[in-house]
Amino acid sequence: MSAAKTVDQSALLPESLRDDFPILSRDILEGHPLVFLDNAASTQRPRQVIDAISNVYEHDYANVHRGIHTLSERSTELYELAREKVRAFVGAKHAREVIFTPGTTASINLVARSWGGANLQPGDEILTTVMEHHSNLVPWQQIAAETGAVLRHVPITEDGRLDMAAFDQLLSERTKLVAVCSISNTLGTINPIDEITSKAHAAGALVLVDAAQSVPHMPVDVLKSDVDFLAFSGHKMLGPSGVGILYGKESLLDAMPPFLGGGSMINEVRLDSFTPAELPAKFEAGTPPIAPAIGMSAAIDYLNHIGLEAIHRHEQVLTQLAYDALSQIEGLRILGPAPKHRAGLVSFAFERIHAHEFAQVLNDQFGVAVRAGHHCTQPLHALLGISASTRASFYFYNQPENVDCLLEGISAVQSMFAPQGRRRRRKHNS
Amino acid sequence: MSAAKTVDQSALLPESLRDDFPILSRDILEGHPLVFLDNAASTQRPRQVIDAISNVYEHDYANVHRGIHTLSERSTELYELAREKVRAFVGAKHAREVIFTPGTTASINLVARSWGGANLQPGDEILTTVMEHHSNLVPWQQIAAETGAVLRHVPITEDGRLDMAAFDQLLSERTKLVAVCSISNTLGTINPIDEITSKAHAAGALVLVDAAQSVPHMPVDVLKSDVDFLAFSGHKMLGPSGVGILYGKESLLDAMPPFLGGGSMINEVRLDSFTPAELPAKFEAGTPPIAPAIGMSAAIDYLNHIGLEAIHRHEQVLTQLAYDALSQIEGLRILGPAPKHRAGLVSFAFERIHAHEFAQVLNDQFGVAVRAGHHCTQPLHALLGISASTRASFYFYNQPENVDCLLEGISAVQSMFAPQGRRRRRKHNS
Amino acid sequence: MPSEEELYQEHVLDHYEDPFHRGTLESATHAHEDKNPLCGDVVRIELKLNDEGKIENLYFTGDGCVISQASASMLLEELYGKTVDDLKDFSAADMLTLYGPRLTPNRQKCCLLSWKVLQSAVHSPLAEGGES
Amino acid sequence: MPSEEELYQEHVLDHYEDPFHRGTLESATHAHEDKNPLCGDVVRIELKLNDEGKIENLYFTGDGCVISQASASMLLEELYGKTVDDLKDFSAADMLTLYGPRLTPNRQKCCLLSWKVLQSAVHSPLAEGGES
Ligand SMILES: Cc1ncc(COP(=O)(O)O)c(C=O)c1O
Ligand SMILES: Cc1ncc(COP(=O)(O)O)c(C=O)c1O
Repeated sequence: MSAAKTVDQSALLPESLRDDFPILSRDILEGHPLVFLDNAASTQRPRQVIDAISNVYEHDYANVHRGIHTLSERSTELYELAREKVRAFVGAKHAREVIFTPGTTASINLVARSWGGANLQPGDEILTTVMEHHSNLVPWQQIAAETGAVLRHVPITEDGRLDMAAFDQLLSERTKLVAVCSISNTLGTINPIDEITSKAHAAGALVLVDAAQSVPHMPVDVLKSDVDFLAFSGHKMLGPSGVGILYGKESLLDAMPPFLGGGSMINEVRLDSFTPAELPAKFEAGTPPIAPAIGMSAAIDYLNHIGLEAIHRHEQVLTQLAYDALSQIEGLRILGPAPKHRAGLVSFAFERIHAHEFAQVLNDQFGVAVRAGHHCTQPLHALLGISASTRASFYFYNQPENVDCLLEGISAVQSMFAPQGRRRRRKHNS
Repeated sequence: MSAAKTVDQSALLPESLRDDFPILSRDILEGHPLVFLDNAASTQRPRQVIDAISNVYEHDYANVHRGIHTLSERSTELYELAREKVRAFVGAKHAREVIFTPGTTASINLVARSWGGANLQPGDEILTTVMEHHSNLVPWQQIAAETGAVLRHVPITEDGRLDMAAFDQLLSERTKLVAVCSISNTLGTINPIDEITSKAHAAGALVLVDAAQSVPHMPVDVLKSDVDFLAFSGHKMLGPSGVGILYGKESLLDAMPPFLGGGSMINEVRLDSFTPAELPAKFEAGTPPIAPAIGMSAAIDYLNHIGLEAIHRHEQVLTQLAYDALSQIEGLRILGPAPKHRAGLVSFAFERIHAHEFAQVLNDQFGVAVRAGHHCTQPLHALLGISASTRASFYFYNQPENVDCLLEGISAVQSMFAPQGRRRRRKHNS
Repeated sequence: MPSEEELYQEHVLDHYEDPFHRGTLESATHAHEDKNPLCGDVVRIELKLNDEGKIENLYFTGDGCVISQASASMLLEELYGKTVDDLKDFSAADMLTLYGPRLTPNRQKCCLLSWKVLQSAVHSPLAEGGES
Repeated sequence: MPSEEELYQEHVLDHYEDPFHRGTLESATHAHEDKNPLCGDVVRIELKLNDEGKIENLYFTGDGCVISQASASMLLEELYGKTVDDLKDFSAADMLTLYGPRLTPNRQKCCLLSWKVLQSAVHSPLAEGGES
């Protein structure tokens, strides 16, 4: 029986949303419309976002800021409107707390180099976790090496949740910053950010949240959660590639030295010295990603129109469906916690069959796009004793039928690669 | 008489190229089609580039690298093809010497932090010039402050060319790097890059060329010019916003430590350490600007189709035209050298009328977009004894008639702001 | 373009050519100077406050575009003889209204420079015989 | 999808299930191991070279996807009894041809892992009684 038939339809978003996404109606395989389950890596774009990008180039484009002519005024206005949209979307107080960056990775590096470089002393501790994406590990390794600070890692529990008892023990007055993902891109685990910020603040530490996997999928409120820094990417939330966000509390950003140097981030430049600009320009050196930022604001409009609560609910249905079905498969190990603790993705490893086989056959024979590999979480994979996993990650345009396709494909892979006593044709007698 | 009528038509590119640019046919002012002379800040995009961006989102988009599924294979292929296009465009040996960055500013910062951080010692000298854009000054100020290296600046001659006699004197065995623009974005000066690299190399120094203003406008050959690092931006050469290039010689890039940390730039990550990836991934942390890079490759196709020699020749005609006419205007001071030493832009200052007035009136009454301000070259403006200038910068889609519009507008501004013995209505008797 | 939208209305140009109190004030008790680094506009305002917080006199010097200089003239004319409290009540929006023609965000910066300088100037007493 | 394009042709799966010389070689003179960090494929090749540069015997161990392991088996079978010069002449393109089904660039990396390891192995003599 199709698992898709059993779900609570009322929690689902209408399938008609798919019509907004041109790529979703293309056949990848003849007769197989695309089943795109690689959304944690990057999502697809609706017509509304693609058009927003074309529109700005066709009607409103010029370099932003300082320009007096009409096009520069227009693009500046659209660019700053995008900043305001992002502010409202994450619940920040001031638009100047929103910095446009090239992406999550760039945002985290900015904080590591600017805040970390100015504030970390030998022996200071940065507390991160074993489930972090490389982008929330390597920058801290780099700045720790530079400043003499020490990196500590919160372990996970048996079932793949953050070990909060260990967190409590690791957190100390030496901890200067906690760098943690809101949702693990491999385990799917939703971390208790509010609890983390309140404990970290009580210990005198700041909190940077790698929200690459949460901002696109569920409501976020930086004020309510009292987050100090929040990093995420446009391309994982329907937005164009080439733009991301760093949110930071004004007082923190104000006190930080500039990071990259160049046009826009300055107030006054002499041959030998400069004074930095005010926020947000201070952290936006050079021509910013103008059209990508404007496209991102169209993505936010689109997401707001659906509603982040509704998106989350929809994804919960798909996740439960996939989880339940995958749990039945012998030899298949689901990474991470039970559905109620996880967001819309499921990664798994199979005893004898490599993740590549799943990704390849699912693609070639079922038109299903999943990711195989370490998903930029090598330390987590090492900890779990595997070198790769297969990940199916959902977005609101996926439907229960897509999960059925996935399951059908997994069965096919299982039988295809089951030992069959094959013998190779002998070339040598050895 | 219209200046436009006097030019050598054979050196001009066909006006029909304008039809490729949707924005150029829009009226900014009723009845005044757009005369876009702010190309040094950022150019417009042809339909071919806009379509390339839409196309990738509609047909081929997924995150690049490592993905086994069809869309990821396709976007990876297009992304790497873009790298190869850039390689051929600048005449580099290997595609792995081409790093995609967010822009010129980011490219220069990468070299300053990675190469500079690893190689500069107290007392070492970085030789730059007084005509540099803030993006080729501030990053060197920052790394000099960090390493104890010293910044020196090549002055300019009376007529706004690089003072090569002074360059010879400033260059010494203490000089570790020469950071110089190939074309000044304010003076328009074309600098003698080949001479600079050969002298610098003889002195044991490397050369970074800020080619933001040259790559879009004239042929470049990094091998022939023996350039060590070359930085430029997609948005100044018909490409999307959000992407730029750092070219570096393989041996140099190989020896440099990574800059930003995160996904992609690693080979192996453990909780406490990482090993960097090979080139070019080593310097491309995080999800790169996928669609912008692919759009940039469409821009390169477009430019190659016209030919960079032809573009340069066309712009020379416009520049000569503008220069000759502006030279006739009393009280108007052209910044920078005679046409034969300059590229396609003309900046000027007027005795009694502020640059803002020119930009505003040219826009509001003539539909002409020019830039007013310091064009991110405050030290140069200070040196010239002015706080702002007006800049008209050309591209191949500008025609002699556009120069006529500019000249007409300038006349209008002159008479509009000429002293007329006006008296304000008295409110007070004081 | 309708004439009431013209950025450079007659009264703007009148102020530019025939400014109110352009110059320095010997008897100044307060002064402040600032610039708009993006375009190089500079305005300095010197003023004389009495003990009741009345702006007895005020003068400006500066350099920059028509909007920055004409708006300074208009502002000084408007606040001449008023009090520090009046100035506090005089918002950025009031300044833009006083100027007249509607301005794009970039040009608003030009128009608001003198307003910002004056707001700071009343809190910047000159040291006895010294400079602020 | 035409069967000749199938990535997992019968002969590939045959090699996967019934590999040529999977195991270790006691008498090995040379050995090398490498991995494809992006997907975790690992291959180690141990081989015995005689003084004339003939590959007298060779074995592989490893872990990874079908392509990485089956290709190792095919490569070893192909080079068994050949010389170091033959190996030098055996290009990456030859390896892809030997494998058979056309591979996308990403999967070529899987297929070429053992080829790279073997190219290095012949230059990696084992220390007397030691490890390489
Ligand atoms: C000479 C020069 N260098 C550097 C830059 C900075 O380029 P971007 O803003 O794209 O980083 C520019 C453009 O403004 C420029 O003209
Ligand atoms: C949890 C997490 N953090 C960081 C990143 C890095 O984002 P980007 O590649 O857009 O910089 C990702 C996406 O791969 C992610 O899933």
